[in-house]
Amino acid sequence: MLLTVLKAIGALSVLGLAAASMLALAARKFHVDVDPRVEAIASALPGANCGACGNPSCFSAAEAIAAGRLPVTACTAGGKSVAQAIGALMGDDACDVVAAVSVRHCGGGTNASRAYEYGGVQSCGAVAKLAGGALVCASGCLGYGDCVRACPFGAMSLDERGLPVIDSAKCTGCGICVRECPRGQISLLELVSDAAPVVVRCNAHNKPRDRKSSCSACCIACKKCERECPADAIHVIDLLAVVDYEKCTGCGTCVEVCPQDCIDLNAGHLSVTGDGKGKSATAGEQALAGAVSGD
Amino acid sequence: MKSSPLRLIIPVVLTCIAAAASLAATYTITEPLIVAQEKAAEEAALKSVLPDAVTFEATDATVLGAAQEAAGESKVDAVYRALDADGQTLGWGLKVGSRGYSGLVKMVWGLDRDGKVLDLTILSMNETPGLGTRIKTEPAFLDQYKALPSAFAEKDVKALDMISGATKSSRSVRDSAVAVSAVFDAVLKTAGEVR
Amino acid sequence: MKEWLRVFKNGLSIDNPLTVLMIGLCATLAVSSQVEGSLFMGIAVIFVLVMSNALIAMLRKVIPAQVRIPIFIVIIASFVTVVDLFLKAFFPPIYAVLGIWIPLIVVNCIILGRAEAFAYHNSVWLSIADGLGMGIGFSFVLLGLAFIRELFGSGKIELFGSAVLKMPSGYAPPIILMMFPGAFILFGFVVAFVRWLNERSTERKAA
Amino acid sequence: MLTISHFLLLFVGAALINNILLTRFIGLCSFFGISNSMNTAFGMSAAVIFVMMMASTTTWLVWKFILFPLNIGEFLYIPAFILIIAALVQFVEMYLRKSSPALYRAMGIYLPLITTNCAVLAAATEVSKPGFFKMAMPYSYTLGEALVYAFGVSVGFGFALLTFTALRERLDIAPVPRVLRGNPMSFITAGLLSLAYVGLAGWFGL
Repeated sequence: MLLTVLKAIGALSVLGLAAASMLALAARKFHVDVDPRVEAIASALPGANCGACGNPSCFSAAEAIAAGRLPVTACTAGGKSVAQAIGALMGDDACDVVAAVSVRHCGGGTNASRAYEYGGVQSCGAVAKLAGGALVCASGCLGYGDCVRACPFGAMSLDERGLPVIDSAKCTGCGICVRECPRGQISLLELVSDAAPVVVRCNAHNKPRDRKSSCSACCIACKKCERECPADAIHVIDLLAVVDYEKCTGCGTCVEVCPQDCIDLNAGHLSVTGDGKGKSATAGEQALAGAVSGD
Repeated sequence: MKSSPLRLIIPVVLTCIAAAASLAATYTITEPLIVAQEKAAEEAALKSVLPDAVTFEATDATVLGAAQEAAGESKVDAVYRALDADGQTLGWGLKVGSRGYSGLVKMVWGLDRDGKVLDLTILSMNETPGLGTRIKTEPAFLDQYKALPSAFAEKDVKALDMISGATKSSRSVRDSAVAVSAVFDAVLKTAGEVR
Repeated sequence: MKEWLRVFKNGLSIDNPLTVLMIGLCATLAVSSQVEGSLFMGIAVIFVLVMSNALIAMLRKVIPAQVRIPIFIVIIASFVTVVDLFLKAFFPPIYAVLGIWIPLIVVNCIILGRAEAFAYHNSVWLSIADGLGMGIGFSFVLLGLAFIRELFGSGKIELFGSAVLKMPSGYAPPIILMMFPGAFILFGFVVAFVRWLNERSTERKAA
Repeated sequence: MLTISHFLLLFVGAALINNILLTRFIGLCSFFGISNSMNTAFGMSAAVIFVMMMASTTTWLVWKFILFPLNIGEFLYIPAFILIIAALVQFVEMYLRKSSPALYRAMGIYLPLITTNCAVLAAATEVSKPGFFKMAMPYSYTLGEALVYAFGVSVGFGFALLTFTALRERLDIAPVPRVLRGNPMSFITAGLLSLAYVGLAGWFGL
């Protein structure tokens, strides 16, 4: 009886000794002298590995920043707070960062008429390959949520009209949704400064007459907003109303005056006097706008 | 690593020693029980196959080795000599494992002194329930093997029919039977003389 | 005592079946074809979980962080071997059914997970509560699924040799439920059902 | 007996016919966790192949030269083998981090997951302690066979994992009823996939 106990103790402790000493030896010999700053920066970064800064993971981005290959403001997703934290770590004061937010230039969804019934793979990428998408309008939002799935920060969700609503509090402007959207290159989704109060909910460039037939919420280039705007911040260029965010004061006259109601609030910002009534603004956006202004 | 390596190694080795000690202790307590359990199970299986045998004597290694040699593909786990009340060789108990549809089919065969199949049971198998298991649930199939003549040869076994839809499983029983006949001819017939 | 109950309850909480299903999958799936086997499996997991949690909590000050994984694993492995030997000695038929799945309790994600997440940072008393809660939660899910699988899969539930519950005689049991693929598919629907139940209760609460 | 066809049979048997994930259902802990994107699945499969080969050889040696001769293997094999696997995984992780950070970033992060992976422990034990799986013929492996078997099992693991990941990625964009989205659907797909693998049973008499 005693013999088996001794043999067992002997065998297992030899094994334990071998394993532990191997680990201790390895810990010493293979000690990777990780630059402490890299770990500090890595912990400052959001850690979503979203790839917006071009690195596969936040850890590799931290290494690049610590080595000076990337600027302190490399992490677009992190925005100002992360940039300042890294700036403090790296010693130089971080320059002021223009935080960007993604906005949707389409008010179509259920308003847009459909070219054909589509029952295939539920992804915008797939439907866009089929004769340019299921909508008559060639630049409208297809509504199958590729951008919603791609957003690493969960800032986007599809509303009842099938259009992506962007929660600018969570959106870090990493731009993945713009890349993911098959209509991204015609900037259906666009990165604008997070101070942008109003958004034109259309980005069609064909003749207004054709547009009317394809969607009831489109911009018909009537130039009313251009005439009414006190800060001369909105112009109809190439048959489409475009907002110049440097001059725009966010007074909201264009929102009220537009006959098609296709200019409305960029959710979460209410320097606009109006109650953010824009008909095409979704319930979500209004609720959000209301919540932000605290009324 | 700032802390000296010893500080890391000692706790691991201590845990190993404690674990080994406790396990060795439990093993020594449970080991006899396990062996007893296995023996009892084996005995029960042999009893069910050789009802009127009183004691079972495991044959020595040479016989087992020769049996395994003769059995070829199938695996002979054990060969027992069945003795009646006054110690005469009554017959043989063979534990044979052969490859079925998915894994091992273990059977116990009871032969009398001149090689007549007294009885056989399937100890354990892993065949697909409902299909392969029919070799056990349908008694007709096994009864055929009981009807085999004494000192049956391979051709007698091949003459028996199989269960359709469970060819692989029924072939395992047939392989087992062939192995038993081979072992009997090669080893047991000669060793069967009165002790 | 109140703290003890809080920890125990959250081990047992309603979302535990979902989490348990996702992490303790290896054994749950294989063993749940029999109620009797699952019963013993549940008890074994509870025993190993509670004992290893208690021992690790007792030694947590002594175990250096860099080598904690090997030490945890040796402790859990020794308790599992105790169970293995115990079953082999006293319940051979059960051992025949559970056989390979007992040693695999060692790598069962729940136990190492609880040891690392909870036992290494809390007092012995609370670790026992957590172990008990998690163990019973695990067995609760395991038995529930074994009940469904055995009843519908083989038409009757055998407990210690006697058929405790029988389906009406004309019932032709679909064997697939007894095989592994059936278990997977059944799991899928069970998880969906539990999720649907949760949603309905949250909706009713919200409305 | 040691002909090429014997090894090939052993490999195919371990990889496809008795695929450890989808016919023996061992190692599912990480199967659902890892299979959400292809590159994670690739990383995990590579790590499993690497670790399983090393673990199986070490356990085979420990069983042959330490546990079996002293015949204390019967009760010591669980702690001994799992200790070897844990130590090996941690050692490989440190070595990789030092020698090639790129490979570490691609494969290294999955290594701690492998310690709690049932497949590695099951394969390591079956290779060394014969009869661990009651189903297969109790059969003691030579070192060469052990290596081929471990390679087969890990390739089978990787193969099952990759097919399942591909299915699951495709599922994310398929029109699935709301309540079945996500986990329940992947359970059901795994069930159907394992039906396909179970169909392979009985080939070559394995």
